[in-house]
Amino acid sequence: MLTPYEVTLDNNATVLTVRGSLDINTAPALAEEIDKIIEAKPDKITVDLSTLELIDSSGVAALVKLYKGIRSTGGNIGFSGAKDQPLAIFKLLRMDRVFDL
Amino acid sequence: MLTPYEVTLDNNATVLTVRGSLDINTAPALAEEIDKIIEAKPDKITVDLSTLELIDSSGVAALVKLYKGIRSTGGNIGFSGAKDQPLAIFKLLRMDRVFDL
Amino acid sequence: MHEKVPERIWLTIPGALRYRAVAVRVVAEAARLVSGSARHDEHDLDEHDVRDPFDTAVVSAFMEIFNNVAIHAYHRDEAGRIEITITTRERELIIELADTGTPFDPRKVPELPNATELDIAALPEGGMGLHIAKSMLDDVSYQPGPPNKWRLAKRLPPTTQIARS
Amino acid sequence: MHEKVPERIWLTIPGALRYRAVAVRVVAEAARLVSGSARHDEHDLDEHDVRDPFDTAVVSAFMEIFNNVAIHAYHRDEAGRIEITITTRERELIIELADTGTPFDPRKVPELPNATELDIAALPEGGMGLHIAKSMLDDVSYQPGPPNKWRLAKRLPPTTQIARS
Ligand SMILES: Nc1ncnc2c1ncn2[C@@H]1O[C@H](COP(=O)(O)OP(=O)(O)O)[C@@H](O)[C@H]1O
Ligand SMILES: Nc1ncnc2c1ncn2[C@@H]1O[C@H](COP(=O)(O)OP(=O)(O)O)[C@@H](O)[C@H]1O
Repeated sequence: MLTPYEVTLDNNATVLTVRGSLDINTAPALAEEIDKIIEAKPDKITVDLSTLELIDSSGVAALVKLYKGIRSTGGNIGFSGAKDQPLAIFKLLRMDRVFDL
Repeated sequence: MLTPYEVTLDNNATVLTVRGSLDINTAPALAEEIDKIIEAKPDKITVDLSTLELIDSSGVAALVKLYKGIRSTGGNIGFSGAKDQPLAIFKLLRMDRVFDL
Repeated sequence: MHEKVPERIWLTIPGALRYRAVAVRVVAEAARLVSGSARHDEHDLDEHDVRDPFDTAVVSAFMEIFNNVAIHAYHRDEAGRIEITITTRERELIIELADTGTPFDPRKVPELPNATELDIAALPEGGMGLHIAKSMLDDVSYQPGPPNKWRLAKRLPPTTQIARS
Repeated sequence: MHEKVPERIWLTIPGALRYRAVAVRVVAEAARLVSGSARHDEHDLDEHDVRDPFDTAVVSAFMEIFNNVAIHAYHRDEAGRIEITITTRERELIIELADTGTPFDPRKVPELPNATELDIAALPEGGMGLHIAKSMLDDVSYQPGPPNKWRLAKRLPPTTQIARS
């Protein structure tokens, strides 16, 4: 199974790249990674959604959890690159403004 | 519908690029193009199969027709780049040797 | 253009999340047959897959309803089946699902709170599925059973050009 | 590893070439469930789709058999249906097709001549379909009807590792 995400460090900023389909089948693996990221309390994290092709409500829940976790420790989180079906879902849920998409 | 082929001229050699799926649904369009190519009696033609992902017997028939048509007028024809499922089909039909793949 | 005779696809699969990809592929292709974005390219149900807004809406809604049946009606036990009937018309797609799992009363499901820019805590981490499905489609109805029956319908907006003849 | 209970997918579609993509997608996904190359990625039934030799063989054979039913049994008239039953076992995939079109006698179909390097004229431009299907699978059988019934079977070779648990 294709790993749906990748965590990299880019100039001291954590970058989480989410790929392919983030859904009920793939979100649990990402949720584990998200717990680790939140625990590390990064100052700044960017979530790259430019290669995310499909998302369902489980995937959205995982991203919301990350957003809340980072913000609750005073960190900065930015989302970038959402398009097509994922962007339509974020807009529908009015998360495009919160996520600053 | 995605065009399954493209004809280009590269240093005086005709290049036919066949993309995606060459099958019962897409082969008829290519067959028309093949008739035109054969009529033009090119000295040399290269068929680029590197972006061909799927082929069925209708697709193979179209390529055989092209091969025979070019050879019957003394022209040169080369195939390149076949992989995965199409390569498996050419091998099964023992056309990998004829087509020099 | 004459009204096309409705055509049907019947698909029955185990009510397990593992099989969702099978169903989503069929639904996506059926959506493309209606929206005219079909490419007859079996290899290419891919990243470019659900770009058309009609296809996007249908696939998004269907994924949520399927998840719910596998999780809430069948409690992830993978024992039951899901029967899916897809009807494609000239400008409309209808998807019916039937399952023999636990029924529920949709009126008792709380509404999703509205997320606002500054109210981070209000961002939902669940309960979005039915909202997504209802918002994306023209019609979502549920009839408790067994069998429990879902009916999802989406029409092409009048402005959309039909690409195929 | 314990033997998995066989699971079934039933798919009924119009016997038209336009619907082949729907069936191929389901068959490809079922093949992946057996071969272990499934990725649970609905977006990604794409160019990387049929790389696994098992999936390649199954999809190649199925396309030919489906074409033949739509063309030879149903004469491209798109009026009939094709019922497809897919059984996935731990290491085997069985695809059954039923149609109500014109039956035929496979023994009367001439064998495909062997293409040799220098004999260009002998390269076939037709009659390759059944040869491809038989060569790619472990078992191809046909029972004239109506309904006419095809049974296609492919087993995983013993050396292939199963990727999923
Ligand atoms: N098919 C179903 N069968 C039984 N209960 C369901 C079904 N679909 C939804 N529900 C109920 O409705 C609630 C809301 O569903 P949904 O909006 O999809 O959010 P979520 O699944 O995240 O809870 C579920 O928690 C469940 O109690
Ligand atoms: N499902 C079918 N129903 C009726 N006739 C068939 C069927 N499949 C194959 N045939 C017959 O067998 C012949 C060989 O089929 P095939 O090897 O697929 O090559 P082709 O379809 O190119 O002729 C066909 O021409 C047709 O006469």
